[in-house]
Amino acid sequence: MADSRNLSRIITAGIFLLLVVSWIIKAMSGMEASAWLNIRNGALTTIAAFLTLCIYSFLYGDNPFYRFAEHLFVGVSAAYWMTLGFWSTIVGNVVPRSFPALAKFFKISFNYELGTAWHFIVPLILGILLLMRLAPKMSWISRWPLAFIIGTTAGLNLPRYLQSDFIQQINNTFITLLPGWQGVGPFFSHLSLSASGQLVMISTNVVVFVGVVCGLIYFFFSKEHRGWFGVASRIGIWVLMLTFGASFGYTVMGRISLLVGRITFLFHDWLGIL
Amino acid sequence: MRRQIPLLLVFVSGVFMVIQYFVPSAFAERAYEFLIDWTIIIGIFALALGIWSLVRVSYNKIRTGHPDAMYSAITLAGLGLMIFFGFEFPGVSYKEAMRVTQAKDYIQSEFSGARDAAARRVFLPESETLSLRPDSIKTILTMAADSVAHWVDIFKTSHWFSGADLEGTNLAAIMTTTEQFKSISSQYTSVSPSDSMALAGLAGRVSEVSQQGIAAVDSLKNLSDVYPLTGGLENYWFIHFFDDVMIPIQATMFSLLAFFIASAAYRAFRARSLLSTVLLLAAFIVMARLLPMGPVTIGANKLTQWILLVPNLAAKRAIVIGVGLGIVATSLKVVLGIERSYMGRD
Amino acid sequence: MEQGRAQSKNKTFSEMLMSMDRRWVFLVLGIVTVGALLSKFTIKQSVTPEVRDIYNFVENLKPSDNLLVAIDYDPNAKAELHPMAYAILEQAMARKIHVITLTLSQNGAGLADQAVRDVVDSVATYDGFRPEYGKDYVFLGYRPYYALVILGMGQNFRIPFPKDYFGNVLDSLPMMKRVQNYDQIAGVIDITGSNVADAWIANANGRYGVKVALGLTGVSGADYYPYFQSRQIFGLMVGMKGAAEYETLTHNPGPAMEAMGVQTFAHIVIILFILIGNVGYFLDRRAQNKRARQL
Amino acid sequence: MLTASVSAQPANTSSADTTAQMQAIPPAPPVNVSAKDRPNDNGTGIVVKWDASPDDGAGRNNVVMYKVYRSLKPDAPFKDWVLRGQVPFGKRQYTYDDVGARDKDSKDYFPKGVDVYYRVAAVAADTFSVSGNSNAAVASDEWYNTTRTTVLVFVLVFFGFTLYFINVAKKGKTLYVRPLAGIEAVDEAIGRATEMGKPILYILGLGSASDIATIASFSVLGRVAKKVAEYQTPILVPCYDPIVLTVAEETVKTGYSDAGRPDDYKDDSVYFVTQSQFAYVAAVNGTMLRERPATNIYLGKFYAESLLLAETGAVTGSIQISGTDEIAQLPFFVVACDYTLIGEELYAASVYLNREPILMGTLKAQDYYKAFVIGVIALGLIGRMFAPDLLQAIFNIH
Repeated sequence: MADSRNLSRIITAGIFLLLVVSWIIKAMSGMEASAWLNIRNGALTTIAAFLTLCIYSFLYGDNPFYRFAEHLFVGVSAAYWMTLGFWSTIVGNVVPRSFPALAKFFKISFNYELGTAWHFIVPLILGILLLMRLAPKMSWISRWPLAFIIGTTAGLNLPRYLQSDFIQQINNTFITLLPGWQGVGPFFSHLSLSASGQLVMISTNVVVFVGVVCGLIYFFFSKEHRGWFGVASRIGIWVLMLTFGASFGYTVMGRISLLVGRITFLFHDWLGIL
Repeated sequence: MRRQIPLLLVFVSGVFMVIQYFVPSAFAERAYEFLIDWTIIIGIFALALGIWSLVRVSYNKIRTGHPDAMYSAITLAGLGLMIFFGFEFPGVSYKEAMRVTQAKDYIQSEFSGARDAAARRVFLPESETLSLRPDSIKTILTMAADSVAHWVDIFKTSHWFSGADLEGTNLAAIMTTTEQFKSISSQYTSVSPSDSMALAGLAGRVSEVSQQGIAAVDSLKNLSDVYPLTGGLENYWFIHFFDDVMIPIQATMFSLLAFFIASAAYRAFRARSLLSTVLLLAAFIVMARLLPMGPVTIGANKLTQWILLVPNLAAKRAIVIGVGLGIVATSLKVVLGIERSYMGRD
Repeated sequence: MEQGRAQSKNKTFSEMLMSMDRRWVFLVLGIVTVGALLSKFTIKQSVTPEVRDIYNFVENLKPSDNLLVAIDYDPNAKAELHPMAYAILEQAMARKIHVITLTLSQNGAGLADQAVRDVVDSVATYDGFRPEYGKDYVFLGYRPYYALVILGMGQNFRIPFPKDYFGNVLDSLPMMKRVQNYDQIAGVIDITGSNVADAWIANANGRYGVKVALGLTGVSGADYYPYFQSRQIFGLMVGMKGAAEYETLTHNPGPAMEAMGVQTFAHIVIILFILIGNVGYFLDRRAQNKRARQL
Repeated sequence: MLTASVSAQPANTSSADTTAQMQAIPPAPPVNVSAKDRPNDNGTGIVVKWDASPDDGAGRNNVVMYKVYRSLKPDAPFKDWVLRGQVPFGKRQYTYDDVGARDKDSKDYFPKGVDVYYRVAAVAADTFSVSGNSNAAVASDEWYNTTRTTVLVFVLVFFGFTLYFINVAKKGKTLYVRPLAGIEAVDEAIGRATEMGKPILYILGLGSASDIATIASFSVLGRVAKKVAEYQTPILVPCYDPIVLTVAEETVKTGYSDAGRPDDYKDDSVYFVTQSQFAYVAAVNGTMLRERPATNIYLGKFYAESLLLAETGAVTGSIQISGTDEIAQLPFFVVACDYTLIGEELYAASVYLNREPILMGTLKAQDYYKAFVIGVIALGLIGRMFAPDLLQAIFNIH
């Protein structure tokens, strides 16, 4: 037990020593320009590289370095969004538009010609009602703003999704099963496997049509998937699985690019050897 | 009552939004924009609740001596520092200092660029100066003047320069230079490309004027580029916590996917059943399009295209139609108050 | 469950293949990726016919034929599309084909200018002559309303582009004196990440019959294969892979081939691990069947 | 009709050009320029129509495009008319939608309720000619968007189906639902966690409280919370969105009180992490390795983090149940999880778990609607062959 502790201490010390050395090298590399600036930028890049390695250490397993980066990240990012929202939306827009006098008193820079927008009072009140959650006896009142948000967006979604995800998609499925059909005679006399040939185009459209219908049948909940219905549902799930496998394989390239980006950061931006 | 009022609120706001969809009038459009703005603002108040929850959980861990207590302290420290640095202390921000410094550099390079172009036109043989004809020098000069005017605006809005500093000699001198650029530029129109004497004269004028401009910029007060506390969202530390803590961790977390996609493929792509074989084969074919194996690769490439264009289209459409229907159904249930599990009970 | 089996001491070979610790996968993938990246290893890509068609087209042009290269992308798509522009421009300029470049993307002028300058330098270094502006190549710059620009050039290049990027009147440039409209252009190669490609197909090819080929980003590429199949475009390069294939053809390894080298190695690693897992699975199942029969 | 051709402003304005100016003859101007209010809008649009110039595709055949100009004063000099847009050549008849902005501060502000006039210029290489004035038109806003009637019909049909089947279900008729493996696994997974004495990790995804996927996930969470309270198994619900957090708290608390154990609810079991995608994943992944939950449930909206979560969960040997309506992430869940609810199955999950007659009725209505859709698609195939224009008119919605 004691040995492994010492070992981990040695490893930790080694890692920090490496970081310091890399920082010094980084800072020295362009010294003549501006010493202070180089030391500073070198330190920032080294910190970023250290945090990058902390996260990669998760690939081995949970460890103190990962925990450190994780917890730091959580705190900083939570504050980041909070600060951004507070200063840019509440102080930067809502207050000057609903209480210009107050905003002018605090010298908030804003285009005051936009005039007072009293309607912003409503979300301010709803927001304060939401904060009532913190008072146990009044927490029921915080449901009002929740109800408002959920009601609004449900009403918003209802017709819009019906249009975009539903009617539009149905419309796109209105394909002709026999594109460029000129009769049975010409079809057989020009039979070919070329991609622009009629056979291929027709089979493509048929596959799309059958795929959509079978896919929909797979999603039937209140009918037993047996007999011909079961067969169609089976075809449906096959088409889905084929697609999922292909999408998975197709995504690999993009993910490797992300990794390449980080490796480039470590070896080029930080160590300068790529 | 405690349950009825929220349900009524859901119903009224929901029905209003549905009706709004069918009304193109400006009134309905404005109401829509208001409601969207409102939900954003309420969301920020909710964020305060989130922060409260985060602080409470972290604090409890520290208080009870949880094994992760030290790490929770790090979370709280990061949170506190970031909020502190984001606070709008009045003064020059880091970004503003960068902008002003940059503006100075750009103005100088515009001036010297115009000077050099004018000089080059005089000395280079005709064949190599197609891109530097007299009328293009004219363009370069007016463009330089316009872009300097743009950079000067940054000086004007900066907290750093006092009014006197700007209204006085420096800014005036810079602006005079741009005015002179414009007037010289109009003289280029009347010069023939082969009249090297006249060209040299103009180049000399440009050089003289730009020197004055550069001197004026040089005499502007210098800024330090770090202001540790001031600047709010543009504060030095706020920006660097974002750039050098958040961004690298975020990008690295994202890139872990490269490893996980590999391990998931190894772990799960087994030909256990017919269905999982379909999944496996599709992935295999698509990945094989990158192998350097000649005809196999080209075949895999063709098959990939076909899968992406045909079955993929069908499957996605089936899912989207189903999802669309599900969304509509659930929205309807929510608006009508049938689905109310999100509302809790007393 | 797999974890539990992994820890048991006496594992059969097939079980070992099936339940390797995933950290081995990570290690191999990491080493291979870093190694390929550091060594800048390039692999010759298997060339697809749609890319070869573009190459052959440029290769079969005579010197002083006019080729229009539209560099219609902005910095977002630079990583994927810049290598294509470089490879094509270099091939064409080295063969003394007259190249007209332009951009229909608002933020594309800087990129296009840079590409052209770099390629001129490169040709001067490696091919022993320096292409001359106005005689061997021209850069027309940017104009808004791409559909109108493409149509306008069908009437006369001087309608959308009275002057080039540097402010020269077109007729003052020797090679442009002989170019009025698409009739004098052997072909158009449009490199883009946006739907400018549609306008080239519909307006340049559809209305004026000029030959059009496309270089596209990986995201938008799949949508355009049908146009290749119906021969509305004579060639198609998609994404980093298409660019790498073109670099392979021109024997001019560049950033795309390097990037694809890493990708190819990573894909090989993943495919090998899938194979290992399945081999283990089949061996295991056979062993189990045997045991079942013995019992 | 005024047919004066204006050649005072040729396209080439620079007098420094060394090329000789071609003495170009302007094309004949376009004719029959008319303007009327743009229907179904918010009062900031006019539709301009005109017939092609005789020199477009015929005659001198030198028209390249048309430019549309607008003025409030019919007799203003042409230089004061505002250019509103351009249209390429090549048709016999043209329409141009002149759409502006509603906002008075905008550069593009469209004058409301007053007469506006249009003129259209036929533009050739170096010259152009301008048509006469259009009739006066007034932009006005409307109270019903007629192009959206199809949507209204679909909404009403769906509403009808739903009400009908709710009624049927209320009368006590039992409705069949096919088994969903992912849902049936939920109870089993809770039992397993109880046996192992380990917590259940419930992830609501990155959606906001108003995403339907999240709302569907809430109802499953309520059910899970109730079971968990009965078995006295700990549950962990880390949240990404603060509003989701408040709703999740309510839901879990309700689950506990439904099980008759309101005092067992711990405040720290539902908690906020951060509203940053990868920081959230980092924290949840850490939690998985430290707490080693027996069961991970991912239901809701998921993006790139889906595989990060599911692969880490697989290391700890948890049973993983997932479901999302994000099509791009389904492949990863399908590959890495034990059970996956695909798209619509996620929305149906709450019905499966609660089995309330009203909800069952809505599920049945959804199925009938799907059958209706398949019918519409089949009809559309026929319609596409015989009446493509009608189909276009019905399904083209703005």
